[in-house]
This record gives sequence, structure tokens and C-alpha cells, in this order.
Amino acid sequence: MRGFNFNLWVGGILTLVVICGAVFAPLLTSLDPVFDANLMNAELPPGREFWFGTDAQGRDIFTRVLYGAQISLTVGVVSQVINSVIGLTLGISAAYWGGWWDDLVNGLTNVMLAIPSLIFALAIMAILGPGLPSLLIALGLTNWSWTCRIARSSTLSLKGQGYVQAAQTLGYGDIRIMATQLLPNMVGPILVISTLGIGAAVLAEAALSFLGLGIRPPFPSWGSMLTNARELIVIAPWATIFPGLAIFITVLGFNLLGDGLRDYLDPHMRTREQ
Amino acid sequence: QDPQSGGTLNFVAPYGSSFGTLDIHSTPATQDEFPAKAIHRSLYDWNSAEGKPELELATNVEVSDDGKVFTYTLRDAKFHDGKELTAGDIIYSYQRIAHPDNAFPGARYVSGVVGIDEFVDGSADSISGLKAIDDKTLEISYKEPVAEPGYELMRVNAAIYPEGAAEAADFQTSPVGLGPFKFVENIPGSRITVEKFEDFYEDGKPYLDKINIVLLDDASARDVAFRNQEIDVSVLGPSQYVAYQADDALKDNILEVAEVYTRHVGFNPDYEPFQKKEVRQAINHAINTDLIIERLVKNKAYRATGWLPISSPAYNKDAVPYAYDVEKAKQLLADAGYEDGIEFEITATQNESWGLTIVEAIIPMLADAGIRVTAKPVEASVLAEVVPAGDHQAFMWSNVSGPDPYATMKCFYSETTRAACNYWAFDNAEFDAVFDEATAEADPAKKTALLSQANDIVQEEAPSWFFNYNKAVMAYQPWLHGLQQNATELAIQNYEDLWIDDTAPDSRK
Amino acid sequence: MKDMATAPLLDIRDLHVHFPVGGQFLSRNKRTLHAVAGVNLSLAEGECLSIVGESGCGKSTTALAVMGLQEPTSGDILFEGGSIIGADAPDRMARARIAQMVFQDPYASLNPRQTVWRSLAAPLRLHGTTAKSEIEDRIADILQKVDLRPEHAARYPHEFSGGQRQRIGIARALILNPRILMLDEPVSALDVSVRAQIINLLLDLQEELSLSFVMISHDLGVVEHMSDRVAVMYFGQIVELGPWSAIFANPTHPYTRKLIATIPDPDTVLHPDRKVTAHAAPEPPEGYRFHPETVGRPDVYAAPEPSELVEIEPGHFIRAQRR
Amino acid sequence: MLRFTIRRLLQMIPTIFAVALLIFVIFSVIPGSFASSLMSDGRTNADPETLARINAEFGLDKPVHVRFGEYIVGLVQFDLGTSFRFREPVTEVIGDRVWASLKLSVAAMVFAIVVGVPLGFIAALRPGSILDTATMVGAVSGLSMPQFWLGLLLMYFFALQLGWLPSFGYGGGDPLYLILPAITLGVTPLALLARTTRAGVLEIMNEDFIRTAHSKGMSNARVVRWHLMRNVMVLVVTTIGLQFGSMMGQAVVIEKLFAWPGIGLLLVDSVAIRDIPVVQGTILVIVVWFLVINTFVDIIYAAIDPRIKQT
Amino acid sequence: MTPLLELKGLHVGIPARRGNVDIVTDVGFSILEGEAFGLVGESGSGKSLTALSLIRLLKKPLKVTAGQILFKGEDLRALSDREMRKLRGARIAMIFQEPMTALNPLKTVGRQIAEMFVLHQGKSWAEAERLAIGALADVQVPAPEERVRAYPFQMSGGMRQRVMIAIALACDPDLLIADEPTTALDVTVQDEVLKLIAQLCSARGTAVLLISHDLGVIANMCQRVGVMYSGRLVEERDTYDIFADPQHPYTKGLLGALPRLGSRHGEGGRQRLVDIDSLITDKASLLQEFYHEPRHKIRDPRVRAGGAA
Ligand SMILES: Nc1ncnc2c1ncn2[C@@H]1O[C@H](COP(=O)(O)OP(=O)(O)OP(=O)(O)O)[C@@H](O)[C@H]1O
Ligand SMILES: Nc1ncnc2c1ncn2[C@@H]1O[C@H](COP(=O)(O)OP(=O)(O)OP(=O)(O)O)[C@@H](O)[C@H]1O
Ligand SMILES: [Mg+2]
Ligand SMILES: [Mg+2]
Repeated sequence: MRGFNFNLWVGGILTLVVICGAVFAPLLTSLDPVFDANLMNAELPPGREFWFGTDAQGRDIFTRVLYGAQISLTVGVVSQVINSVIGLTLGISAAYWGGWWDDLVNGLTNVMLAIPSLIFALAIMAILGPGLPSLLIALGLTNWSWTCRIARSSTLSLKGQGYVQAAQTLGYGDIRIMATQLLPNMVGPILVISTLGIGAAVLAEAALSFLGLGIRPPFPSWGSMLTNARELIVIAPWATIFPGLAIFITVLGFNLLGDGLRDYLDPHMRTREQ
Repeated sequence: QDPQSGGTLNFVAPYGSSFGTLDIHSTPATQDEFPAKAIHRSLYDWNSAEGKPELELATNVEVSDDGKVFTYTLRDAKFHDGKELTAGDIIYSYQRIAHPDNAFPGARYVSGVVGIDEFVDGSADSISGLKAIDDKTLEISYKEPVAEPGYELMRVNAAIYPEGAAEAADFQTSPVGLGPFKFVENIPGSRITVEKFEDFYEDGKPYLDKINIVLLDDASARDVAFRNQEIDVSVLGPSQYVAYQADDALKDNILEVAEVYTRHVGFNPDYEPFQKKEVRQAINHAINTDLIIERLVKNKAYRATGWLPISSPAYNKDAVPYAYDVEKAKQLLADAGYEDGIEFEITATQNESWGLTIVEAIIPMLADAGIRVTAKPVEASVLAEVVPAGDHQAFMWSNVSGPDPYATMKCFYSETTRAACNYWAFDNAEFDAVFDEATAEADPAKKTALLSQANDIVQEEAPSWFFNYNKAVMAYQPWLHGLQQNATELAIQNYEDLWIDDTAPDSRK
Repeated sequence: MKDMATAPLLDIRDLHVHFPVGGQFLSRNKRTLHAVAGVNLSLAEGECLSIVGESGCGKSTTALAVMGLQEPTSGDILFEGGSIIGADAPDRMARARIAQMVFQDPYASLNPRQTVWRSLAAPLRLHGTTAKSEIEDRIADILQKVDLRPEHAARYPHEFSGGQRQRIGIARALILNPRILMLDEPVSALDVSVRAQIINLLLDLQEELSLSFVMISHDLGVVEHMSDRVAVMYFGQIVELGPWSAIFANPTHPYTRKLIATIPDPDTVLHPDRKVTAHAAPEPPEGYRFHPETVGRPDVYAAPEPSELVEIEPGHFIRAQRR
Repeated sequence: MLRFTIRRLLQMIPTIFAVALLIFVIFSVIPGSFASSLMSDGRTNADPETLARINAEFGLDKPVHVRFGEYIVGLVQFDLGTSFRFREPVTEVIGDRVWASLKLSVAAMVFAIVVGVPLGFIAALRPGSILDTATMVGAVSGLSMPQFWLGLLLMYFFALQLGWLPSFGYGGGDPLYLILPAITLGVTPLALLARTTRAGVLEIMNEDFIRTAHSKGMSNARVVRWHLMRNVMVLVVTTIGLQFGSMMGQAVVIEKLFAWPGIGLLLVDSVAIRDIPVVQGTILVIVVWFLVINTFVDIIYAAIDPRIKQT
Repeated sequence: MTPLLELKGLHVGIPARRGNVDIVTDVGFSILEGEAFGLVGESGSGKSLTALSLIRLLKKPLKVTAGQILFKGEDLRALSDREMRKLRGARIAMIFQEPMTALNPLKTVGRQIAEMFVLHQGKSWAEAERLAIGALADVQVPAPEERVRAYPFQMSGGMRQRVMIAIALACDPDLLIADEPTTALDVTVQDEVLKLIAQLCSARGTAVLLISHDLGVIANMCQRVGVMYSGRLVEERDTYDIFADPQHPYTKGLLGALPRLGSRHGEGGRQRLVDIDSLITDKASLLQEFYHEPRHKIRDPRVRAGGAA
């Protein structure tokens, strides 16, 4: 008997809304987030024409929030994919092969854990200069340690399982075993942590924007919208509220989805359903 | 209302979240001038009212006929440690600034003095051009004639320390100077507190008992703190400028000044389209500069015509800025052979007044004229590296354009290197001729006229999109008086003239 | 029993497997666990050899070493006279056709993300059977052999009961036609009723395919039921080895006797007199003694004291120390 | 226990050196320099001669490996170099700021623990109740907000609208100034702690030994006090440690927003003006802090959980 | 003679609005004082649920939906939680299958034993810990004075199970429920632990409800056996009778499926074992058929004391 998984549903719906907003942005708005700027319309409050009002440049905030979803999702998903690839590759191979490679990966993971990822990302952004590719690299290189740990511990426990040993005795190569026997069986926890990681990346983008190392304008990223509009909070509060809400809803969606997935995949945690 | 004495001032240092070293000789950062201005004095000082440097530590100066030798009669003044000011202190301070072991930014202020080369290469222990005639008489000899040494010697990086003081182990933590306020305490990252120096050389000043110079670089936080009456002054950005003007409680206490900075987008002639004057002019025509100033900068700026700013003596009041004319821009582009438009990248920082915010606004405007622009965000320190190196197609910056028009226009001289300040690699024979003439000209008025003419040539050549001259805006609490309209940097105030009245809250009494 | 004169199918010679334990950074109590300390065993064609012993005595480790899943510390393992470990060992692929293993836990031994078909087809493809029809035939054949229906192939492991999973595990082990089957407690995780089915199945298969079994178990009932020969292992060493009848009718080593005596046997209700302990304890062979500690717990971190396997009747060995 | 402690402390050393190497490499390829940052506000014009002199003064003209060598030699003597901007030893610069950061971190953590752990406990004792749902939704929400945004809202509300609290700064140590930044910084660990505690309680409640305790005839309250608390603490202590350890790193944004003069603010500033020795030193301090806290947690852990000490 | 424990028509299931889903159906048996009663059956047949329902430790959503549980003639289902707690541990104690997890890993075993004395006898901690040493000595843990300070992880599985026994027997209960107490243990250790339980219980006159799926264990330990299948009690007899002459086809199958020591004769081919599944073609009718097998048949165990070991 499986009850209503609140987290999974609400998280899924929120995430879906954000994804739809990003994908169908050109259909949902006729304006361009960059070039439809009219300074004569600057800082208009929300109304019939501009649902979320306009910003200091006279651009439609609704449009920019929609297109911002594309950027935020790109940042979140791509950086998380990079993280997962790094973390999984290192984690699985380290645990599978062991020895000095394991020690090395462990050491590296410890180092990565010890340096706060925001600071690491800050440093990488400072080297590469602000912009989307740098952001993807910075966030993609700095958050793989948890994935790596999970991959490593999963591998360690799976390694002793009969089917992995069976694959070895059947003559499978190491890489094939990692890809077909180990990887598919840690999809659950990795999916959970990746979902949470996407949310974290969206937040990190905002924090980096706040610290002055965000995305290349004029493309709308929620973090930079928020940071730039911060000073308008008295005269044009809508310019901060909507991108802020967008971040909140997106991250909330991914966090709930992650929790929901965890509940769904891990029966031990299915306590809420009693 | 007459000035009254007493009280505490919470002044704000908005350009960073910490003070660097308290040894002001060693740092050119504006932020570090906030405490230094209270603690130290230099030979000259900037007179905001008249817009020129004036003698500060000397009562009189005699200039030799060839304009090379300056003889100062020093005033009676005491350092915070009770020592009397002598010519030796000034010589000590200038030699320290110029000393080859110290990489101090002020070194160039005295680089024209006789004997500096021997001092720098180590063959002389002292600078022969700095002479103490007696305790109160100082003679400075320059290699070339100098019109006004005050432009450089007024800088607080050229502050006068008591002789030998900087060698003391605790100078960093408790600096000693001639200024109106004594150093009391430094809470790193938070504030510096100074208190009234009773023996200050100007009678009756300073008025205030104590100043807390607090660090607060975040504009929003500053806004809240100011409205909360936690600080007495606040430097405003454009949006706050509007908000404060619209607020009855705040609008009467706003101080504005045209500062000597020109905001612009400089074009790099190494990038082919920019070698054509038409292209550069087209960009100037394609941007609705007035609209940006009005709506985005909220009128917190003055429309730029050429390079020299309004507060410059050589400013051409009759110059007409490039008109907003998209058709003309397209025409000019076509004339230059770029019918299909051009594209380029602007390297800029996050700065809202002279950075990406403005670039964002011009992108759609230029797009209308077929000019496709992308922004390349960099950090401020990187901008300052790539621009002198020429590693860009175009850059947006705010550069000092005064108060000395000669020093300013020299940057466009073809012999000035890019690494110095000719960021446009500007090379124009007509300009060079006018400038050579100005260099040779001894009469200040004629010199100014020639420089004005040179400025017109720069405007015509359009090495930059001339955007605006900064309007610095400071809000202050109603009980604060005596603020000066300092065009070189509004936030830097002569604290000794400030005073607060009885309406101040208890925390300031 | 087969003729032992020719080279045995599998020959384990003086196998040692040691594990370093407590080897943490800067920690001082690094020790070596002698999990397998000198095991000699041989397996004849078509024979079922059982290894019994209590938990942790090194049964699985021995099996893993044979399977190439555990690097031996020393010793040699020969297949038809040729070494299968060390430098000139056959590669994984060749080795896969020599021996396969059936694991204890039917729940952990199948990849939950693969259908039965994939689990069975992948090894075939890997070993060069690429024709689709041939693969299909082989899978249908093997499923039928383990009493499953061909349509079961499309299912995932979680759709099967424990007994069915164990059948799939056996099918996978047999798909490459190995000569030897290693059975590591193949039935101990199963319910009594299912256990019987699997035992029956294994016996059928052995006869049908003339397989050789090495079976690991601690269930003496199963061992007696299935084995030709039995090896009793105790802390890394074989203490008694012989034909099943000799081991069960005439257990000689004190540890074997203890083991048999402690088996809870329902028949004791019916025949209380049949208990092994009812017989008098036999003497060690002339000139030898049993290690005084053989019924307590020896120190697994030290190499065992020297002792040897003494043949007390043809094919029946016990471990004893020279006096 | 002492041996365990010493061993754990020694284990930090390789990590510290690896971190030192990593950040040294990163910040030696970073574009921009301290010298260029000095003229970045356009207030002074570029002066190549001065720039060269400044670079020479700070030894930036030497090759990277030489500088790293010198850095490591200094590091083992607890010398982190000299700040470009402050012209003081980095250790002193950081020493001036570290107390502010500590104060903030401790206050935030205390807030998070005092509120988060009991909330998680209460939520877990009545799973599915309104209180539980509210707590968990609140916790996820707390984790889903940009911290500086939350801080800004708090600042506007409590400082500007209500005027109860000062909005920024250190106030020379007045605890009132600590409240807003500490709350803002504490929200994330609070939410995480509430969640971990809840999950921990639910997990432990399903353990066999709890069933054993019930079979002994204990009342629920006794089971909680005698068997649940301590076991949950083992789980919670880990979260506390991780959060507390990473707090200095997290505080960067908060310190910047509230102008709190801690090392986070120092770091951001120093990166911006390329005061590299301070940047390196600060990151190292943040890392060492993380390692020390986690080592300390391991030691506490060993004290609570007898299984650890043995290995 | 009234039995110590008597179950009548016990149903355990998940209460639902539209009729209960019963997992344990109409189970009834009784245990006399000092008697050892065995419950066998395959995994999932409802043995543990039956046991847990006796001491009201069923986890939500499971519940006793019908039936009586009479302990010394008193219906346990009518007791309040507080009264039930007094009974639990003191009068009815339980040992679980997994000695690895049944003890709190963070507390010394001494403390965990001492809790019983504090809870049920109002002893001080100091006194209780002293009594714990005695309790450890009773379960033949060597060097009990030192072992009281040991943590569970420092003990082997067999030792831990002894500690569990010490806890269970600390307050001299009348009934000990042992749910597969030795399945996780090695054969030799299992033998020792079982002997210990038998010895201590017979010395104290404690009745035992022993759950196992190992017929051998039941045969060695119990005077009477109940066989469960699919949530029902299908046969309940004296141990000797059930092995000598099983009645129910399931029981027969169970005995036939077991490869028993000494069952193989001669060198010849190996016989196949009985396959229960092939016997049970129709589960419903199987359950139906023997549903009315006489149960609650109580005999004085002392009458045939020689029957069991
Ligand atoms: N990878 C390993 N690292 C360290 N020790 C190990 C390892 N594998 C096994 N051991 C140890 O080696 C000994 C023998 O283990 P093995 O698994 O062979 O025992 P077993 O006889 O199969 O026991 P069981 O009946 O419990 O399966 C045990 O003490 C075990 O703890
Ligand atoms: N919380 C629950 N909800 C639903 N069904 C349950 C629950 N707990 C147990 N069951 C079911 O009740 C049945 C009986 O379980 P029980 O634990 O009593 O079996 P058992 O005879 O003790 O088996 P084993 O020998 O495996 O311990 C099983 O089929 C099980 O799936
Ligand atoms: Mg094993
Ligand atoms: Mg059970």
C-alpha cells in the first residue's frame, strides 16, 4: 500500500511548471527578453500589459523570468550532469579498483569537501571570467564530491553482490561491469542527489551573481535579475519579487522532487505514509 | 546658522568592505582616503568652492621666473604627537614616497623634482631638489616648468608624516599626522574611529568630537542604514537617487556635484571596423544617450559632449553632443563600407553606472542600427589589466578627466602609450599639433583654450562613445552641515568643516 | 567415485589467502587475517565435493579464489593440470568456461535492472554467440533445464520468488557450459520446501550434464544428501576429508564430531540412540595428537601451528600434529 | 582517546597541503593583479612603472614554483605571507577578522540547534500531523531560498519597517548586531537539522533495539529518553559538524550583505582586489576550520559511539 | 488445569473500512505452565505476527482484529497500555531473531540488563547493575564482572543472544517468547544457546513459545508443536506424534522435504526429496480440509517426559 507522496507530486508539478515555462517561453510571450527594451517603459508596475511589471531597462519581467528559466535550468541540469559524470566515474572506479587510485580519489574528495563549493566556484569564475560557460564549469567542477561518495559507497556494497561477482566470472570486462552492473543499480540515490544538486546549482548561481560573478548580461538569469533589482526594492519591488519567487519555486520544486524520489525509492524512509 | 561644536558623526566609506593599510603613502585606494583625510594633511588641498588646488600647509609660495623653483613658507602646525611641522618632515615624506624600495603610488608626484633619478637609482641618499632653507622654509626645484604642482601635491597619498614616524613599529596601528582628527581605534572590516585633535592648526576647528567612519559598500544595506538613521551620509546610486528625490523626508538633504569622471565606451582601433571614424561616429549616433541618462541613470549624470567634463576649466560650453539619429548611423556605417552592420564585444564590469547595466541598455539600441553587441563581463581588476594591454574590442569604463585639463588631454597624445593612459591608442596629427602648442604655451588662459580645442578634435574623432560625466550624489541627515561639493570625489570631505546641530539623535551627541 | 590416477579436474594446492586488517592510516594494530591457511583439495570429473564448516572459516574465500575473484596470497590452483592463477593463467573469458558459481543470496545474485533474458544473453554474446536464433535457443533450453518457462525470460528478477531466482542463478551459471559449478550455500537462504526443489534440481542437472560440483554449506543434512566427498574446514584449514559415508559414519576429528553432534536433528525425537556423541570418541592416529585448541577458537591472526593431514583409511584424512 | 585524537589531527595534514597546492595553482593563473586593481576605479590613470614596482615588491615577478616553495616553507612556520593591501602579515589580518566570523558562526549554529533539533524531534514523534507537515515544508522552503534574498527581506522588515534591530555592521561587538546575520545564516543548518533529526528519530524508531526496549515494558517516554535520544544524537552530531564546519564558507554571502567584518567578507574583497596572500590564507583558514570541526565531531562521535574508538 | 496462555480464534490483520484483511486467521492454541511449545511454518506464514500480537507489539497498521488472548485466565486485549507494560518483560518476555540489532549499540550490555531491574523491580541503578552481573553469569557469559561493561559490538553473536536471554529472563517471566532465536547463529553456537534456553527455563519453570522454521530445533526443544501455513494453524500435536505420524499433507511435505542426517543409505544414487508444492495443488481446499482438525488438545507434558530430549 502506497499512500499519496506529497513531496513527489508537489515537487513534480512545480518542476514541470518551470520546465514548461522554459520550453514554451517563446509561445507564452511575444516579447524578446533582451531586445524588447524600451526605457520609456522602465519600472512599470505589474499590469495588464506587463504582468510582472518591467525592470529598470524597460524590459518585461514576465518574459525575462520565462527565459530566465531556460538559463537556470541549463545551469542546474548541465552543471549537475558534469558533477554526476565526474562523481560517478571517480566514485565507481575508485571503489571498484581500489588501491592507490582509491586513495587518490578519496584524498581529492576530502579536499573538495573541505573547500566550500561556493568559494571554489568563486575562484573558478574569477579565473574564467563571468559568463554561462564559466558558470557551468565552475558549478560542474565543484559539487561532485557527494555524488562521488555515494557512488563509491554504493559500489563497495554492490561489489560483494552476487550479480557483480557473477558478471566477473562470466568474463565481463571491468568497464562493462561498471557500466552495466554497477551504474544502473545506483541510479536511485544518484537521481535523488542530482535533483537536489540542481536546486543547489540554481541557488549557487544566484549567490555568485550576488558576489558579482554571474552570467553574462543581457541574458536573463534569475540571480542577476535579483541582484540588479535589489536596489530597486523600494521603488520597484516587483523587479525583485518575481525573480526571487521564480528561484524559490524552482529550487523548492527540485528539493521536494528529490525528497519525494527518496521516499519513493527508499522504502525505509516511507514513514510519512503511515 | 552658525557652526556648533561637539557631537559624533557616522560617516560612511562606501567603496569597499575594508580599509587597507593605514599608511596612506602606500595605497592609492579611494577607500583608504576616508580615514586618511581625517588624520593627515598634504602640502596643498583641493578647494571645492573654487575648483582648484590651494596651499594648505604653507602660508605662501614664491615661484621662480622660469617656473621651476617653488619656495614655501610653512605654517605653524602640530602633529598629533605634539611635534611642530618643519620642512624636514615634508622632505622626509616625499623621499619616502619616492624611495625605490617602496612601490608607492605617490612616487610620480615627485618624479619631476631635480635629483630624483639619482635618488631612485641609489647614487644619492636624498633628493637634491628638496631643500630645507630653514625649519619653516622649503624649496622644491623641478626639472621642467610646472604650472600648478598642487594638482599632485594635494593628493592624500602625498600626506606629510612627522620625520621618521613611519619607521615606528606601531605606525600601522596608530598613525600620526597633521589632520584635524586623531586616530583612536580600528575595528578591521567594520569601522575606524577618530577623535578631535585639539591642537589642529585652524582655529575653532574641527567642530566634531568624534567620527566613526563605517564601512558599508552594499548600496541596499546603506539605504536601509541611512533610512534607519544609523549613518549620517550615504552615497546614492541612480535608483536611490530617484527614490530619495521622491521622498519628502529625504529630498531636501541631497548634495550633488559634477565630478571629474567621464563614462564612455572606448573603441580599440586594432579591431578593424573601429579604424573608420564613421563607424565610431555611427555608434555615437545610434545610442539614445539622453534617454539612458534620463530613464536608466535617472538623471544622475550629465550628458557628455567630448572628453573634458563640465567642471573642467577647458570644458567647451557650446559643444553639441552627437544627436540620436539611427538613420544617420546607418548611413555612416554604409559610408564606411559596413552596410550589413558590424558586431563587437564590450568588455565591462558589473558596475551599474559605467558597466554592464549600461551595456545592456545600449545593446537593443545598437541592434536597431544593425550593430550587434555582446557583453563580456570582467572583474574590475581585470578591466584595469586588459584595457591598458589592449586586449579587447571595446571597453566601458569611467576615467578621471580632471581637474587638470592638461594632464587629462595628454592621454590622447600620440606619444602617450596605451599602458599609460592612451587606452584608445589615439594617434591624430591635428590633435598632436594643438597639444604641442598647449604644452609650449605659458599663459594659463591660452593654454586652456588650446586644450579646449584639442578636446573638440577628440569629440569629432569619437574614439569613444561619450556617455556622461558623473553626477555624484550624496544624501545626508538633516542635522549635518558643512559638506563640500568636492568635484574630485564627492564622498571625500574635509571633516573639519562638518558639524551637527541639536536636532541630531542622542547617539550623535 | 572416479579414477583418481589421472590429473584431477581441479586441484587446489596449498592455498593461502591473507587479509590485512586494521590497516588504517597511522594506526598501529595492523594485523593479518589468515582466512585460508593452506588448503589442498582436488575435484574429480563428475564429483560433488562439499566443504562444510562454521561461519568465517574460509569456505567462501576458497571458492572465490578458485573463481578468480580473490587473489590468493600463495598457492596454486590447477585445472586439468594447468595453473589458472598467476602469470600464465587463462584470461577471464577462458576462465569463465571452466567454472561458474551459484551464490547464496538469490535476492542479491541477480541484477535487478536486467531482465532474465539480458542476464543470460549478455554472457553468450560476450563469448561469441551472436546469432539471435542461437541465443534464443540456448536460453529456452537452459530455462527449461532449470524448470522455468521460456516466457519467464522477459521478466525482471523482482517478479520471481526466491526459489525461482535461484533457478535463474543456476541457469546463468550453466549458460556457458562450464565444467565446474561452485555452489556457495545454494539453498541456505531458501525455505524448506523450496530448498528441496533446488536440491533435486541440482542433482538432476549433475546427472544430465555430468557436471562437477564444489558445494559449500553448513547444513550437514544437505551435505550428506548431495556429496561424494566432504571436506570439513576449520579456521582456514581442512581438518577432515573423506567420502561422505566415512565422514558421517565415522567422524574422527573432534571438530567434525562436534559439528555433527550439534546439528538439531528431528530424528533424535524418533531415534534418540542415533546421536553421534553416543559413540566413544576415537583416538588420534598413532604418533599424532589433535591440536588441543581445535574445539575452541584459534588465533586467526597468526599462522597456524604445523600439522598434517593423516590418512586413517583409504581416502579419509584427518588433520593432526605430530607428537 | 588521546591517540585517536592525535591520529585524526595528523590525518588533516595531507589534506591541508593538497588544498594549499590547489588554491596556489588556481590563484596563480587568475587574471588581473593587485596592481591593476588599484587603478580599476578609473580614478587614477595607468602607470606602468608603478605597476612593475608593485609587482616586484610583492615578488610576483618570480616563477610560480619558486613562489609555491616559499609559500610552503612559510606555511610550516605558520607564516601565510604578507598582505598586499594591508601590508601586514596575513596571519594578523585574518586574526583581526576571525573572531567576528566565529561569533557569527557560533550564533547561527546555536540558533539552528536550539530551534531545529527540537522541531525535528517533535515532528517525528507525530509523523503526518499538521505540525510535522508544516515543519518539513518550512524546512524545505528554508533550503530553497537564496540566502541573501532572505537576509534582505529580514533586513527590510526588522530593521527598516519595524526598526527593532540594526541593519548592518558589527556595532563594535554589540550582540544586537549579531541577530539578523546569525538568523539568516542559521536558516539552512536549521532546516537541515530539523530534517536530519526527524529522519533520524524515525529511522531509530524502526530499529530492532527499540522494539526490544518496548518488549521490556518501557513507556514511550522512557524509550525516548533511554534509547532514542543518544542514538539520534549520533546522527545529528554529524550534521551539526558538517554544517558548522562549512559555515565559514557559507557566511561569505551573509557577511557581504550585512557588512559583517568576518573572514568571508575579507575573502570576497581580497579576491576582487587580488590580494592573493590574503585569499590563500583565508581559504586555508576556512578549510582548516572545516577539518578541525569535523575532527572534533569525530572525537565527540567516538565519545558517544563506543564502536568508533576501536578501529 | 488452566493453561498459562490460551489463544482463541486470533485474527491479525489490517483494519479497513470495508472488512479486515486478515493475515493471521483464527489461530488458537494454548501453552501450559513450564511447557515448551513450538511453532513452525514457512516464512511469511504468520508466526511472528502471532507472537507479537501476544505482547501488543504489532506495528501499525497491523492489529489484532478478533479473538482472545488469555494469560492466566485474564484477557490481555482488555488491559490498558499501562497494565500491558507491567506485564511485558516482567511476566511475558521476548527474544528476537537478530542479536546484532536487537541490542542498543550505544549502551553497555550491563546497562541494558539493569534496565529490567529498574523498570520492574524499582531497583537503583547501582543495585541493578550489580544484579546484571548475576544475570550475565546465569547465561554463562564468561567473566561477567568485566562483560557488563562491554558494548554489544564487542561481543560475538552467540554472546549477544545470551545477553538477550539474560534480559528476557531477568525478572523471571512466566512465558518466554523466542522468535527464531538462533537462525542467525552458527550451528555450534545455536546448539549452545538452545541448550541454555532449555536449561534456564526448565530450572525456573518458565514456559516457552519457540518459533522456528527448523524442524530439528523444534524437535529438540519442544513438547508440543503447532504447524502454521498461510496464516493458519494446520496441525497441533505432541512433538513425537508429529514426527512419527504427521497428519496434515503440509506437515508431511515439510518432513519429506528435509534432507535429514542419516537418511542416505549406501553408495547408490541420491534420492530426490519431497516437493511440497507438487503436493499442494489446491491451497484453499488444503486449508479447508484440515481446518477442523482437533486443536486445543491439552496434555500434561510430564506424562510423556521421555518423548523429547
Ligand atoms: N575482503 C575481505 N577483507 C577482510 N577480511 C575478509 C575478507 N573477506 C573475508 N574475510 C574474512 O575472512 C574470513 C573467512 O571468510 P569467508 O567468507 O571465506 O568465510 P565463510 O566460511 O564463507 O563464512 P560464511 O559461512 O559466513 O559464509 C572471515 O573471518 C572473514 O571475515
Ligand atoms: N506491516 C505489514 N503490513 C502488511 N503485511 C505484513 C506486515 N508485516 C508482516 N506482513 C505480512 O504478514 C505475513 C506474516 O508475517 P510474519 O512475520 O508473521 O511471518 P513469519 O512466519 O514470522 O515469517 P519468517 O519466518 O520469515 O519470520 C507475511 O506474509 C508478511 O508479508
Ligand atoms: Mg561464505
Ligand atoms: Mg518471523
